[in-house]
Amino acid sequence: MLDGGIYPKRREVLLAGGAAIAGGLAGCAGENDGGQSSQFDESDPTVTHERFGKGETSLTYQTSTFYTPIEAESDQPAAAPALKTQHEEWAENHPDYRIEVNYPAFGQWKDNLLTSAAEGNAPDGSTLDSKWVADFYEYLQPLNDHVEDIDDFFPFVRETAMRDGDLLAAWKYTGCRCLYYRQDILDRYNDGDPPATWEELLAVGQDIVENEDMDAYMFQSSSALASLPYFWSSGGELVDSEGAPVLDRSGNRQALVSALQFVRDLVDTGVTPQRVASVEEVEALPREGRAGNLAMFIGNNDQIERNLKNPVQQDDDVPDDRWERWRVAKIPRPADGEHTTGVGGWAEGAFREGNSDGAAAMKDFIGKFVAPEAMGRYCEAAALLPTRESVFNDSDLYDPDTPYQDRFREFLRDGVARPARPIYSTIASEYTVAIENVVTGQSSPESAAETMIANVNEEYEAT
Amino acid sequence: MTDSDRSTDSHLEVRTLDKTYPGGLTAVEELSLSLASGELLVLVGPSGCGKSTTLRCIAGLEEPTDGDIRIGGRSVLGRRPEEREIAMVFQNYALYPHKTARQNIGFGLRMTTDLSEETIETRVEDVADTLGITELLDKKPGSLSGGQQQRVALGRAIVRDPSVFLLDEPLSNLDATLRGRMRTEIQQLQRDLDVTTIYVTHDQVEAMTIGDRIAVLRDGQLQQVDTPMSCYHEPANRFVASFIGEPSMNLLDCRLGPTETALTGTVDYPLDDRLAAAASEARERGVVLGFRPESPTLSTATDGDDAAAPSFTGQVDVVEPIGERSFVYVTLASGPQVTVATPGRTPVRQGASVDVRIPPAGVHLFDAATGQALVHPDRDDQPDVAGITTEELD
Amino acid sequence: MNEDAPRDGDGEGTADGRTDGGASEVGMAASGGTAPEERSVAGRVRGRLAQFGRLDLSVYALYLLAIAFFVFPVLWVASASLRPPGELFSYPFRLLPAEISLSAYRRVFRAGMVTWLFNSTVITIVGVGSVIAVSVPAAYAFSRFEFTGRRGLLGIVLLFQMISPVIIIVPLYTVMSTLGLLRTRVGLILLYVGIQTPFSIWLLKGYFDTIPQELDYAARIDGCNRFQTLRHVLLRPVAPGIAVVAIFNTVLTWSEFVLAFTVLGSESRLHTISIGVYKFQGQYSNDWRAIAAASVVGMLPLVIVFLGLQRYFVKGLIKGSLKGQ
Amino acid sequence: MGEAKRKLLDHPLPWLAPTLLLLAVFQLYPMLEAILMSFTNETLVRTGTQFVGPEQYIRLATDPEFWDMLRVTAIFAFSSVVLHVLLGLILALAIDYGVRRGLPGHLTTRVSVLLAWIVPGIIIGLVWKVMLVENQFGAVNHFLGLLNIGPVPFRSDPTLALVSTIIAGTWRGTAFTMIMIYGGLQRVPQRLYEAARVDGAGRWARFRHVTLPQLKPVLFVTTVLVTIYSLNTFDLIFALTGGGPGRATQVLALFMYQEAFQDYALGRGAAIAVVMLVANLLLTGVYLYAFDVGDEI
Repeated sequence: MLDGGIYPKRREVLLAGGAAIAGGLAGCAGENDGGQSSQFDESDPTVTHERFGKGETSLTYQTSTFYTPIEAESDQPAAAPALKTQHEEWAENHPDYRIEVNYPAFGQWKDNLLTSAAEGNAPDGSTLDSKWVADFYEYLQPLNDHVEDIDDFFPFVRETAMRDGDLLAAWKYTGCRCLYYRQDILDRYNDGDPPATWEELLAVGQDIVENEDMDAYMFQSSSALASLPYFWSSGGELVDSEGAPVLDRSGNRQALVSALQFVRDLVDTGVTPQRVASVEEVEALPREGRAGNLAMFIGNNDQIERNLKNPVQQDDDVPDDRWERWRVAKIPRPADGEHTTGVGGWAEGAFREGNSDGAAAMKDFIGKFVAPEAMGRYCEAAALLPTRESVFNDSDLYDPDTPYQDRFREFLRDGVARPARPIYSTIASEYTVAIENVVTGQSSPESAAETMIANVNEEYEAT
Repeated sequence: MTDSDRSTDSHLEVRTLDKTYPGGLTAVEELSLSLASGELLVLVGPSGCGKSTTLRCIAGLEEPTDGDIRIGGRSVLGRRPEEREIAMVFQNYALYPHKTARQNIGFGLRMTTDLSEETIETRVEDVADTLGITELLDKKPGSLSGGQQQRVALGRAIVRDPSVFLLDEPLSNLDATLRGRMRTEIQQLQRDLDVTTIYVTHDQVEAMTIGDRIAVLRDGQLQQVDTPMSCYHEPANRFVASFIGEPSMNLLDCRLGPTETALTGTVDYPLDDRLAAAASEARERGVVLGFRPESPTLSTATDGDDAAAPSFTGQVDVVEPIGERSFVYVTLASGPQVTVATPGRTPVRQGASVDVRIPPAGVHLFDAATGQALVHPDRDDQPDVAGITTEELD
Repeated sequence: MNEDAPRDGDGEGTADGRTDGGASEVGMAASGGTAPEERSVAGRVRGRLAQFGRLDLSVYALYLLAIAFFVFPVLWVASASLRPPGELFSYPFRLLPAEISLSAYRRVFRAGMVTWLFNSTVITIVGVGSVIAVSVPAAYAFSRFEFTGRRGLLGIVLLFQMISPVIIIVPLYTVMSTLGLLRTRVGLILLYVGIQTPFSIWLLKGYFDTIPQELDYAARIDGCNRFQTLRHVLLRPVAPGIAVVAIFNTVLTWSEFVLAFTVLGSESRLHTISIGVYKFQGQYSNDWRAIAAASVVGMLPLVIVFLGLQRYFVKGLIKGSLKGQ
Repeated sequence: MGEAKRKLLDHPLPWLAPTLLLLAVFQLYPMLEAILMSFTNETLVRTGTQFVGPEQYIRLATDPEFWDMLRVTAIFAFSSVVLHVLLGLILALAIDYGVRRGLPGHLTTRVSVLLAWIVPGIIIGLVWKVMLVENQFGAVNHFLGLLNIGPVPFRSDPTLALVSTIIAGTWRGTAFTMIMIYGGLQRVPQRLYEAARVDGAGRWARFRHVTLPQLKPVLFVTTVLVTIYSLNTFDLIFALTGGGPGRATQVLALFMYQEAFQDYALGRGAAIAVVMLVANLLLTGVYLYAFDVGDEI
């Protein structure tokens, strides 16, 4: 009855749109040489950026370009061959399967993953930041049958990755934060010694700022892990054994205030510029360091290789050995405190439920990341630290020639893992907000601490 | 064409038409019209009087609330416009701006008939030939002058060979010169085609010149349907009297004096028997004295008194010379202002004192309350000056 | 205005070019040599000319400022995108690349730029087409039908324009999920249509209102039903309005981020340009060169289309829509 | 068939049906749902939603940070609207002046401004972010450095960060106001200016008494749209500052997004959404009253 009216028009439009979209899907699929057809030629590589393996049945997997096995696409090209070998081995053992790989936008990766997991739409497997693992306990599938010798993992790994005897995540490498410093500068102002305590840092920092045309000390205020050591070294604890936040206990509250007060002092004395509040990229600080703007900063252990040594060597304007001016040391602590450092790292998890062959294939794929040989190969290539004690100690498996490895091992002994509790996400974001508020003078250390404690507790009670 | 008997075999008939809009606004009330085949009726009235609504109801563009519309003896209510064998020309021509004149004219045929392209083409060209717009056929309305657009609009109407022709203010977008010419042309065309036509205008001069009959409409109510001359000379009521004729009829509010032989009020006017008899009908309600500007004569106050007609002194406010005649606006000593038409070279000057002599033979009387005419002057007594000669002035 | 200057005696009248109106239109055609001609009568009207010059100068200064302010970021992005690795954040700062490198573009295309472009194009074309297909009839109805509650309904439709999709994004997510439209292009397109329709209707209604109702009458007498009237008679006169609506919605759709991100989620095969650009904010660092290159590629189609059509856009906007009496 | 079809077409419903359907599904229902949701404690990650009455609103009202964000949002929106309209008006007048005077360059200016408008918001955020980097790597600080200024903490100073977002927003949105107002200027009848000149009105008086009143409907619509747009700005701030430093640029839209999609607290997010909705409607009402345009729109 509506022929000739608006409805057919809409219908046509929708049909046309549908057709276009269907065509588009086909087009994309073709372009990604995955899609519906699994007719792979002999000549097709086993492992590509978007596909691992050539089997009939597809599995879905999300990861970051940091972990692509293809050197040209990788943010960490040195490690790509190791991953490629690992994935090729998997593909050989699972000829019926292939993995379609998706590289989500980093900023929303976790949120999207969690949303889709809650809906039951999670990919079959995904890479996870170790600090996300707790948020995904509900959805992660046990890997016990696919990972050997679970007891070999460092305790902080097992604490986070295991629930009720089930290994839920394959924590594939770790790392720690440390102080990077310019030896040549400290030679001039502190007899060559890196500052060990907050007082020393403040003192030497002020000397540097007064006498050199550079900033003395920076840390990434948007990363909780970079500044949580201030809190831990002051004797603070975030949660109790039940997973409840305990920031409002007097000792912890005091530790929090001291940590924030230290940050305030750093800014007030000019040792740390206020603009750390706008530093978001991990790379930003070594970049300033390379440009001669910065004497000390808090960084990751892998940054010596990634952001100092290699880029400096590539840069024609700077002699090749200049990176050696950079040394590493423990993160400064309060005079009466212990050294601590935050340990992080990334993990892999399987979401595919059940005991089907597909689920097993995916779990095998995930488990392979923490197989000693694969882990050693990868960590060695990427200048990262293994999570298995045996790998760490076996120079056949793991013998990196990256600088300062011994120091990093030493730092790691004081490593504190982030609490494997869902509330940690809130704690971390509130902590960074508190730090930024103190850095930018929007709050006093005390009031920032109070706000943070109130928000964390409220969030904990609400969920 | 004053023969009223033609209405018996009426071609287009509107019976007690009512049109009330959802908002409660009544546009047309109890309107009845009857047109003989080939007749041209002008629907005239001030804007907002319901004339366009009437036309749209006839065209089928609006559904009347009540009443009936019959074309060729059959009711057309509920029929769609294109089924009513009507054609319409709009004030702004409503030509399709993106179509050429040719497409504009042929569009209706294409939409409503199964005629072949060639037939349509031939008919379009025939019509264009009739209207003398053959060379304009491939132009778009935007590049045509007002008069040319008008012709295309007419072409679009007549190409469909309608049995009723509806013209809605077709000339009001044209300048004065062109208007006169187009008016004649439309008249000519209408006669040639011999098609029943309703012509809507707000311009009484246009109405007088073009219509076989005119229907005067006010506030949705029909005031008078008659030949132009009858409307002019024998207006049915006070409204028609003031609406038809340029300048308007002078109307003075009076009462019938105690003796019933004179009017008192704004003017004191003695009545002869004929007038007195008519006036007595409205003795309680008051009487309006009306006279056309052509009927009085002016004399300067110093002139001798001519007792043939009652005379009133006054002072000249403005003299409007328009050529062969002048209009003199005089404020009478008793208050009201009246308009008097005088020969072109009248010697009166602004500010002069004059006597306005109003002969009883030119006097209309109206019931002050109902507005209905009580008496008109005898047609034969009228001075032979028609108000319509001022037509080119507006 | 050239002849105006000596002739016009009212002191400050011509000081404002705005008021020259018709005269300036004529003057404009022959102008170009405006200033010298004015100076030739400088003796008599020196004071006024000084004012002329001042105003012209300040307008020019404004132009330059505006161009610098508005174009610089765009050009800078282009410059950033053409640098070899490492040059963007090298010291000293360079406004222009020392050497041109297309490596960022190669990276961007490898990362799926073709897919994003394709998705954005499909979504924009189908989306804008659907917006027009839905809003033209609605605008026609609001302009041409008399029915009880018409004004009220139009008001309600417009009220939805006041609701930013950001506000209802949470329940929208549920709706999309229930309808199975999450992670589909159709879903995103339908959502865009639902959100962009009110403003489009309102704009189009303005254009319809400028078309005399008599055109509809004429069409009906010529035997058109309402649909035919719209198609054969009204569509062409409102074409400038449709063009404006199309351009407006193209810009909106092409650049939309939040909804696309929420609806398409991690389905990278469906990602649009905005999401693609965003994806170069990486795990440890932002790939600024890639972001710049992706931005350039993402903007380019729209810039080309827009530069070609902006004349019509401006014309269309001037022509109708808002009542300016 | 034909007759039925015609009857149907003579009714407004078929013409409006697609619009109404879409609006109902994608606007009305979600809006009602948001209102409903704001009275629950629904979260994305946990089942067992409960009706909690006005608790979410009480939480908001008693949360000092919420009032801070409200203040930030208000400052952002108000400054944005003022800058948008003012700059748009000035540019429109300048371009109009240029067109009438035949000054070359007006077209380039117009196109430049419009160029900024078509750049996707997310790109604008990222572009400004990298331009405003707070050392000599940042383009703006580099140039300021040449003038011996800075480096200016565009994104780490709480106040400057807000200013930066406002400027970046204005950079994008001015084109819209400019083009709307420019369109409006073209529709001001010339004779009004002539009449005003005859009446002896000076340039300012003509602007005040002719241009402005004639632009009123356009200014109204533009202001309303820009207000709503600013009030709900998300992508740009999201990309430029992410709400930081601290919560110095955390506008309500961002807060809502974070509550709903990062903390998965749908009920809380919905309550913020309702607050924003009320603000939108309230402001529109205020404008309707202030501009006194009623029937002109």
